Formats: sequence, structure tokens, C-alpha cells
Amino acid sequence: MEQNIIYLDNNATTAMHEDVIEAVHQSNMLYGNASSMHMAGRQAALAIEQSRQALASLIDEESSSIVFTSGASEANNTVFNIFKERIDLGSKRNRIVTTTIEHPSIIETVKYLRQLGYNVDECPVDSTGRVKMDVMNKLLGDDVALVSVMLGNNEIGTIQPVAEIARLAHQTGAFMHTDATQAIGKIPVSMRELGVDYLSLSAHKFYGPKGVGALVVKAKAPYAPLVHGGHQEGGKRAGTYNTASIVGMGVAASIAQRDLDMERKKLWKLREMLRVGILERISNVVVNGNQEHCLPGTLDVSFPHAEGESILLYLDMEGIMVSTGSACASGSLEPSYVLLASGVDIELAHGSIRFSFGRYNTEQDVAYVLEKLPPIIKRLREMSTR
Amino acid sequence: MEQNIIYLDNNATTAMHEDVIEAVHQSNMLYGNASSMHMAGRQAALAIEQSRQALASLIDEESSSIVFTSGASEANNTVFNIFKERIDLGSKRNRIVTTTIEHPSIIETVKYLRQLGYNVDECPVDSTGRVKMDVMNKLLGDDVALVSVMLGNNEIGTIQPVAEIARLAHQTGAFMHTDATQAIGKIPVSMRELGVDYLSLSAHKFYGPKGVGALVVKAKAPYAPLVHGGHQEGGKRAGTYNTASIVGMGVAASIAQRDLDMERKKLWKLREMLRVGILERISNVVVNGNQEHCLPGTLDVSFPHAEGESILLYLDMEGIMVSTGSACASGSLEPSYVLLASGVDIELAHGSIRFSFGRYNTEQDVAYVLEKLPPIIKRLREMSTR
Amino acid sequence: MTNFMSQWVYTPVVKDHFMNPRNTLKEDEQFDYDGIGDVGSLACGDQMQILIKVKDDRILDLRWLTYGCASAIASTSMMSEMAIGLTLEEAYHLTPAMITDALGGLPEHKFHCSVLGDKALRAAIDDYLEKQGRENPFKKHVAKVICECKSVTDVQIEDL
Ligand SMILES: Cc1ncc(COP(=O)(O)O)c(C=O)c1O
Ligand SMILES: Cc1ncc(COP(=O)(O)O)c(C=O)c1O
Ligand code: FES
Ligand code: FES
Repeated sequence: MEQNIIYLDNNATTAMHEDVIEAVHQSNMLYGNASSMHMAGRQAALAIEQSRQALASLIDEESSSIVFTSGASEANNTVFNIFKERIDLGSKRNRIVTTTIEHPSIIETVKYLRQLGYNVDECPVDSTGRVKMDVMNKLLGDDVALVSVMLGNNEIGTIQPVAEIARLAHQTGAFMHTDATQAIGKIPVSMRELGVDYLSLSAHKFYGPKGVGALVVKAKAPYAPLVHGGHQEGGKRAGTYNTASIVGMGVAASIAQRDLDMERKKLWKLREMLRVGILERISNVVVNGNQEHCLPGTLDVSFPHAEGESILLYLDMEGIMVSTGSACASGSLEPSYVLLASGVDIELAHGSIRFSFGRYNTEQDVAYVLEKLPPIIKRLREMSTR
Repeated sequence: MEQNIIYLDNNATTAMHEDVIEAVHQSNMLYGNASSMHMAGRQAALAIEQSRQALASLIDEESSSIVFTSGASEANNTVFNIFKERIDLGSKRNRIVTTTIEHPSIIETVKYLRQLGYNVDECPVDSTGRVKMDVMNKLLGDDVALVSVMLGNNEIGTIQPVAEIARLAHQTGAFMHTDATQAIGKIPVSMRELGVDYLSLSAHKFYGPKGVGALVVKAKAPYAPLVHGGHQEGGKRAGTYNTASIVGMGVAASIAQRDLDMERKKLWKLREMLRVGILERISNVVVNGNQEHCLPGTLDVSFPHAEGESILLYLDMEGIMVSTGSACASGSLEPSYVLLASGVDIELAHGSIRFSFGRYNTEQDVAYVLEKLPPIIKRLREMSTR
Repeated sequence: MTNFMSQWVYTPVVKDHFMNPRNTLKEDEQFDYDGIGDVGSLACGDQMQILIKVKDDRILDLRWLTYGCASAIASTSMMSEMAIGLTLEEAYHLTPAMITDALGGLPEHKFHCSVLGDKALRAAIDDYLEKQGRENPFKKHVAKVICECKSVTDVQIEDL
């Protein structure tokens, strides 16, 4: 039985690019420990340095700023840990400012820090998910150590004015971090232009391997390792080099840089086709997030009176893969905290579906979704309590 | 120009088994995010659970105890962080006991904790690298929160009486951790028989992929995440599942379990051939580590009057890859802290060479080393100040 | 690898009931019920309504509506099939465990979803008895269930 497979969950993760697959496969020959002095070690080390440069080039930054990690979650945790440690050591700057719609790897870190008594403020966002700049301005003061604002939101796609916030943060003497995980490969990301001190990214969001990413750290920004140990990464992150995955990330970075313009246009076109098509075919639909400052491939929609997980699973049976709310396997139906933070009604926050496009999607995919989705919503609405 | 390639640095890292390479390559099809509810996600989740079981079986433990990490460095850091947090929260058990010859991911963590004022004792070892049990006994008291002793040492191969120490630790009410990274796949490792509460391992030491490992945690042992975020691993370790590498680790675990007996005998045979051959051919040689309680594939030798890095590089030119001291890319020639801790003379601690065998080595490899090594030592000794 | 390819988190029975839910109230259907039970709230993400027709203390027919996840839909559908024909007393003692068993199991973290339909059924029976002006003879035999999805633990459900 041949089935359509339409993967519209590219914000959760992407399939590796075929060149990445090939590079990862090839680099199995580079099995030496990149810290070893012998030939096998040196070969691995060389491949890693080439990847570091490709990645640096993609984000317009020195390659020496890159610290390879196991992904963006670790990178985000590392940044917050740096400032936790500084505060522990008695720094007068003992407040952290972030937002209400960060990725769980920041939201949960904030919860943890608050439980321990640290001072963390989460700046609210408007109904489109954009940071309220007037509140942000008030939150910034000379007791702020770190400001952390994501570049593009994983759920609703809203893009934040990170460069502007970085300027304000620096004026008050704070350091600035951005979680650029969702933006890399979809919009131009220049660390220099953003003016941030720290930037997190993860390879599997731009057709690279899973389990590898980076924290990019400006030379003058404070640092403290989360994982202590060997001398890898100049003592910044211990653990035997994950050569194959780092090589894969480098190849993915080069492709992302090469194809950025094309990719961006393509994703936006497909996303708009779907948005318009849904609005034409289904009544009572709410499109979430900012429609002007938006990641090109993200479309988040609430369908009142149709529950998210049920929509997801009915779509799944048609071979269409999407996500609902935050993509966590929470088990119980929690409303999306991102939508709640944007002031979206709780019922709408329960029933949102995220369609996220990637380079392998086609116009046929959109047409297929537009054929299958309306009857599913109709059916669920009929079944629903009124 | 054909060159012999004789890789004798298997304690640093191993080449992946061909079945692992194939499994990793195949699992590129499992690109879905294992936390996603749709088909692509469920397929990935299923593959991950199968790996979890294979790994659990290898170490004779419940699969629910396994927390996947980016490797053993992260696993070791996680354990120490759990107890740091408990001490921060005011636990009366505020001392940690470990040894002087742990892996850098513990040694450096200890340094860091001490700098911050935490109470950590490093139990000394005898001249063969075995923990001094009389001292260990004195160090254990009812203020001890955690005892951490590695199973097999990466540099000299000495195996510690972990089960015995675990019993003592438990008698005083402390929790017990062992870093079993070097032991897995080389000697039988049963978490039940060892009686430890935590165990660290890393896939690339047993022909699995780099960048993936596990912390195994008994259900009743305390836990706190090092990487906060999503609900992955039951909230114990955030980050999108590294499906391909986890699948690779599972396959490596199954192979390790299947081939353990064979592997163990083979490694020991090759190691003994080399040891005897060196002693026959080269005078004034010191074999380091315990020769009775020893990882089968590890042979660490000091050659007085011949400096380690020079030996390494001369061997490298003959295509023989080994390591010197601790395999860290330290840049400057530091004497091996493991040997120093074993009371080895500083000159000998400078000039140690570690030969570490793996499944792909042959008797021909040993013969080749025995041909190339003696003239190298001779030459360096002639050049050396006396 | 190919053997992973056709897996579904839910059992074939769950899948069938989710795809083809039985006894849902159709949009234009006129269903003259004798008792109605409403539980849940949109705030907690699930909402359930059950309508029953009763004759001689037996459930003659039943309709339901839900705003809920796949597990809630499947368990309520299964429950509706099981409940029709039962005496009120038997129906009152249907347990989530019986329903999940009949479904061939639910994923562990989804057990609590089966509580909802079961609870709505009892609410409908309560409503029926109240409308009849009769004393409720069953209530005291049954442990109280709190249905706020997240506060219902698996253990509590086992206990039912
Ligand atoms: C915005 C954002 N930050 C961080 C992460 C974490 O990345 P990873 O799971 O690779 O650690 C993700 C994706 O999961 C994300 O979308
Ligand atoms: C004993 C021991 N523990 C921990 C580690 C760390 O493993 P990884 O580098 O994979 O994090 C190693 C190897 O590097 C080791 O030999
Ligand atoms: S002489 Fe080269 S490291 Fe000291
Ligand atoms: S009813 Fe299924 S998650 Fe609550």
C-alpha cells in the first residue's frame, strides 16, 4: 500500500540533506580521536576545523567563537549557567531578562533558577508574539547580567527585534544572547549585525545531523563550561569530538549559506499558499503569530472546536505530519504556553496546529493538505461538545 | 605509497563496527523527531526504545534506568551536579569521595567544585593504580553523599574493586557511581552485581558512534538534570533525540554483548604478546598499572630516557598510532597525572606510551610494532641526556 | 528497519474507534435523552457530554460528544458500545480499566483519558436518577474521581 508521506514538521527537525548524509558516512573513516596527536587524530581535527569555518561563515562570525555542543538545548543551558555562576560568585549584576515564549530549554531553566531564588524576568509579548519593547525597556537596568531573546519562535514563527534589544542591553552593560536555532538557514543570520554576545544553534534544524550544535561566544564574553573535563574546545566543552556529526553540520552550513535566498522564497510561497487555502476552505480559523515578522516556513493555526491532537492524528493517517502546540510529548493535553503568553484564548491555545515547511516540500503537498484537512476539521467539529 | 595503518589507540576511541555504520546509515530514514506524535516521530521513538533495551541488556539493568547523553563526560558531570545541587540545598551529607586517577571529566569537575569550596576527597591509589582500601574506608563516613570510582582506568587499565566499594559506600548511606566507560565491551559489566546507583558509559569506546552515551541511574537514586528543557528522557535530559547515534549505540551494545568472551580473550592475548615481546627486546622498561586486575586490551609502558611524545611521533611515521599519558590534547608535555598518582617517578610519568587494542587488531600488528619500536627507543635513548 | 514502518502508537482497536467513533451525536440528530452528563472543561483541554436513554433501569441507547484527544475519543466510543444494554448498576460500575482492556490498552501516559467518558456516564446516570426523583443507590460504592486530567494519576486509575 503506497501512502503519501507529507512531512510538514520541519521546525521539529529536518531530514538530513543527501550531501550531509554522504559526508557523515564518509567521515566514518575519520574515526581517530581528534585530540590525539597521531595521524588518525590529526585527520579528524582537520575535518573539524573545516566545519568550524563553514559554520562561522554561515553566521558571519570568527571561527574561534564557535563551541561545539550536543545541540541548542545544551548551548542554551550553558549560557544561563555562565551567568548563574557569576551571580553565585557575587556579581552585582544578578538579574536575567528573557521572554515568555522562549524554547523549553530556556523556559525550564528559568523555572529552575527561580526555584533556587535567582532573579529572572520574562518580558511579555504582544498578541502576535513580539516582545513588548516598552516593557523590555523598563526591565533593562544596571543590575541585569544577561538578556536572552530568541530570534525566531519555533511554534508561531514570530521574529524578534534582537539587534535592537542587543543595543539596549549593551547600553545598560548587560550581555546579550539569542537562540537562533529556528532562524538559521531560513533567514540571514549575522552575529555581527545582530550584535549579540552569544548565539545558540542546532544542526538538525537545517538538514544537518541530530545531536550536534553550537554555542557561539564572542571572545570578550564571559564563559564557564557546563561540561567540565578534557581540553577539547579550549577547555570550553569536554567530551570526545563528535567528528562525523560536526562534519555533517559543516556541510549543512555550507548548503544553508548557498541556498538561503532560494529556500526563504520557496518556504514563504508554500506557507502562504497553505494559509490562503485554509482561510478559503475552512471557516472560523485563527492564524497565530506575527504575519510580517515571521519565519518563512511556519504556519500556526487554531481551529476552534477541534482538538489539536485529534487533528494531528487524523492528518497522520493521511500521511501528513504536523505538530500541535509545543512539540513536546507531554502526554496530557497542555495548552500551548507560547499562545497563552501571546494572550490567545485558552481554547484556541489547545487546538493549534503547526505546519512547518522544509526544502523537500512541494506545491503538491499543499494541495494534498488542502484536500484532506477540511473534512477532518468538519468531522471533529461535529463530534465536539457545543 | 601503501602504508601500514596500525591503530593501537582504542582506549581513546574505536572505529565503528560495520554493522553500526550500516545501522546509523539506515536510520537516516528515521528522521522524525522522536518526541513527535506522528508516524515519523513514532518510528524514531520505537527505534530508540529498542536501543535502550539492547544497552540495558548489555549492562544487566532495567531499560528505564537509562538516560541517553552526549557521552560519558556529560554523564559524569551530571552525576556530580546532582550532588552539588543537593549540597547547595543544605543536605547534611556534603562530602564527595572519589579517586586521584579518574578521567579528566571527573578530575576537572572536582577541581571546579573545590574552587567553589565544596568538600571533595580523592582517595589515593597504590603503585599499581588500585584504590587504597584502608584509606577509602577511613574516608567513608556518614557525611558522604557520593562515592565515585571508575571501573577500568583509561590509561593504565587498572580495574577497581567497585562492588566492594559500593557495599561500603551503601553501609554509610552514600550513593555510588562508577565510570564504566572503558570497561564496557571489554569485561562483563553488570550494574546489579556492581551494586552501583549510577554508571556512565560512552558508545565510541565499544565500536559505536561518537557523541552519544548514557548515564544509567537506579530508580531510587536522586536525580537532577544538567541540561534542562523538554520532556525527553522523562525530563532527565533535554535535547532532540539523537536517533541515528542512539540506534548505533544499541547495535554496538548487542555486538559487545554477543562477542564479549571472544573479545576479552583476543585483546588479552595480543596485549600479552606485545608486553612479553617488548620486555624481551627492550631493556629497562616499566610496565605500568595492575597486571592482575587489568582491562584486557590496555598496555601502558614507560621507557626511561625516551620521551613520550617523541616515541609517539616516531611510531606515527611508521603508521602505528598510540597515545602518551592521558590522551588529552594538552599541547604542553604534562606528565601523566595517573602515573604520578600511582607514585611513579616523574621521569617515567613523562615517557609513558599506551598501547590499547581493539577488535580489528591482529598478531601481525603486534609483530610490526615489535619490529619498529626497539630501534625507535634505542635512537631516542642515544639522543637523550643520561 | 522496515518493521518500524507500520507501527501506530495505539492498538488497532483504538485506531478503529478513533477513525470510526460509534454512537456520536450527529449534528442533525434528534435524541430524546433521559439523562445527561457533562464533565471536563475546555480549560483543561477535554470536554465530554453523554446522553442516555433509559428503560427499565437499563441503558437503551447512548450518544456522546467530546472535545478531546484520540484516546478520549476511542475510549468513549468503546465505552458507549459496552454501556448500551447494561443495567444502570452495571453501567455505573464500568471502570476505565475495563474500557482500556477492551481497547487492548492505551499508551501509559494516556490511561487518564479513559476516565473522562466513564465519569460522564456516571454523571448522566446521576442526572437520570435525580430527574426521576430517586435516591442514588450507587454513588457510595464508587470512589470519587477528580477529573482534571493532570491530577488523575495512573495509580488512582488502577485503584478504580
Ligand atoms: C528555538 C529552539 N531552541 C532550542 C531548541 C533545542 O534544540 P535541540 O533539541 O537540538 O537541543 C529548539 C528545537 O528543539 C528550538 O526550536
Ligand atoms: C574512563 C573514561 N571516562 C569518561 C570518558 C569520556 O567519554 P566521552 O569523551 O565520550 O565523553 C572517557 C573517554 O574519553 C574515559 O576513558
Ligand atoms: S619542549 Fe616541547 S613541550 Fe616542552
Ligand atoms: S483526555 Fe486525553 S489527554 Fe486528557
